[in-house]
Amino acid sequence: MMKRVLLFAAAKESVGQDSITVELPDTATVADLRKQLVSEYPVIRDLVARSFIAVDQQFASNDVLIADAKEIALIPPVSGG
Amino acid sequence: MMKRVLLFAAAKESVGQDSITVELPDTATVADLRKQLVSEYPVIRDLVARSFIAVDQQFASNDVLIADAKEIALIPPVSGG
Amino acid sequence: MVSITHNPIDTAAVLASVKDADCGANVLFVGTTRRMTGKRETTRLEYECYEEMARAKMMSLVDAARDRWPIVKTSIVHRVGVVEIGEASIAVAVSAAHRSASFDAASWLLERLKQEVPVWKREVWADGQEEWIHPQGEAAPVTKDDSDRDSTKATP
Amino acid sequence: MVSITHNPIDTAAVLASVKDADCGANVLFVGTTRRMTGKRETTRLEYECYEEMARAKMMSLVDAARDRWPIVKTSIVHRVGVVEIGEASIAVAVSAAHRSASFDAASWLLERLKQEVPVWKREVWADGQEEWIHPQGEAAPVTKDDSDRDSTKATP
Repeated sequence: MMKRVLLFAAAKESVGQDSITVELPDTATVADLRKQLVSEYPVIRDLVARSFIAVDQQFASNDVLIADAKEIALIPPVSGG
Repeated sequence: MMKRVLLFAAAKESVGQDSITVELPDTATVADLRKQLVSEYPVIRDLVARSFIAVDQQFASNDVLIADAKEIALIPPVSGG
Repeated sequence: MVSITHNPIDTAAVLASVKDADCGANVLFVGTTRRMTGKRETTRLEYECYEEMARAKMMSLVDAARDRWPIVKTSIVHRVGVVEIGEASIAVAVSAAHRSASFDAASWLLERLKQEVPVWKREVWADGQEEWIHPQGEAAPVTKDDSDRDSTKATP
Repeated sequence: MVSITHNPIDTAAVLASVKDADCGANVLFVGTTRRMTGKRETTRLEYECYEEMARAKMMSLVDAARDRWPIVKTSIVHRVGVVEIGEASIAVAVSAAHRSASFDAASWLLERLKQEVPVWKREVWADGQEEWIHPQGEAAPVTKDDSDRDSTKATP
């Protein structure tokens, strides 16, 4: 399956796009997504390690399956306020 | 000596005046002033027991001499804010 | 800025008075006349103060807060006279580089002000009763030596 | 009221939005762009957010605060885009009957917001450098089960 991942802040800047699309098996989890992101975009390796993955606007732990996800985002450490 | 004491809030209301003048020996302390106030104005007896005495706009403990005081006030428990 | 006023408090002006380019954290507290106390309804409050001493006490609280926290600017405005439901009787504003100092100092200033500054409120209840509020309990200690208590002294 | 805006924040309106006759204690926090960080000077900040999620997160923080404290009304407004020195990037207002709830809830909301709400700032320094700020250290835990850590997972 193809999954689009929204990028923000330093991740968006490093990749030069506001989203990227990765191909994953249908059984892929958040952990698999992280590995695929790092493998295809080594420039954000360190940032991915420090980021959360949001699935449908909820922070998702590594074991969550993403097949049904409508919207996935990479959430680097936040600095609002 | 004659000393004028400023009254506020319930003390002013109970006595019906915004100040009272009491006669005291020159060696009088804040404690002596308290006793004299209660003796002359029994209507504020309970309130005096719960009040501070301010001497020249500073809270004064019972042993302070009041001969040099320029301004004395009875400060019932405050409720500002 | 420390002041006592008979007029409505311009809370936006109080906040603006602590603005500083080196402060990222601005806290404004506004105390207003509350309608209900439990099931009892208030019609209005009336505040009175010992003005010179109240102003001096507020200034010394500001100095004390500046000694305790790295705050930059502080304003306290207390209104006296009639304060209707929803109107402000007090505004305290504090600015600092970081928010913990602003929050802690503002909260502490309110706490001390309510114990030490000679301002009193008269509660006018909707049931027709009226009373000066003189809280029982813990009062601010006058000196370190509290030993010679007697019945005519304030209970600390 | 929870909102994200590209325009300057009307802080007086944020305070007014929590006004309530049954609340005596109103706390407004305003976070502004600070000029100095230590000896380093900031020219401006630029904020970006994941808007739908940021709004949802802020609303859930407001709900959580209402569960923890007897607060009545709460507003959070976050500005995005360029925020110049002295301008507000965030305003949080809370009203309650009594001041401890207002202070505690406002302070807690800021704390959580800075850890959980997907908003990021880019610092534009006076020395010409520019950088997205992604704080190191403690991040909000995603789930109760943090056992399967690996190098591609956020360090909690």
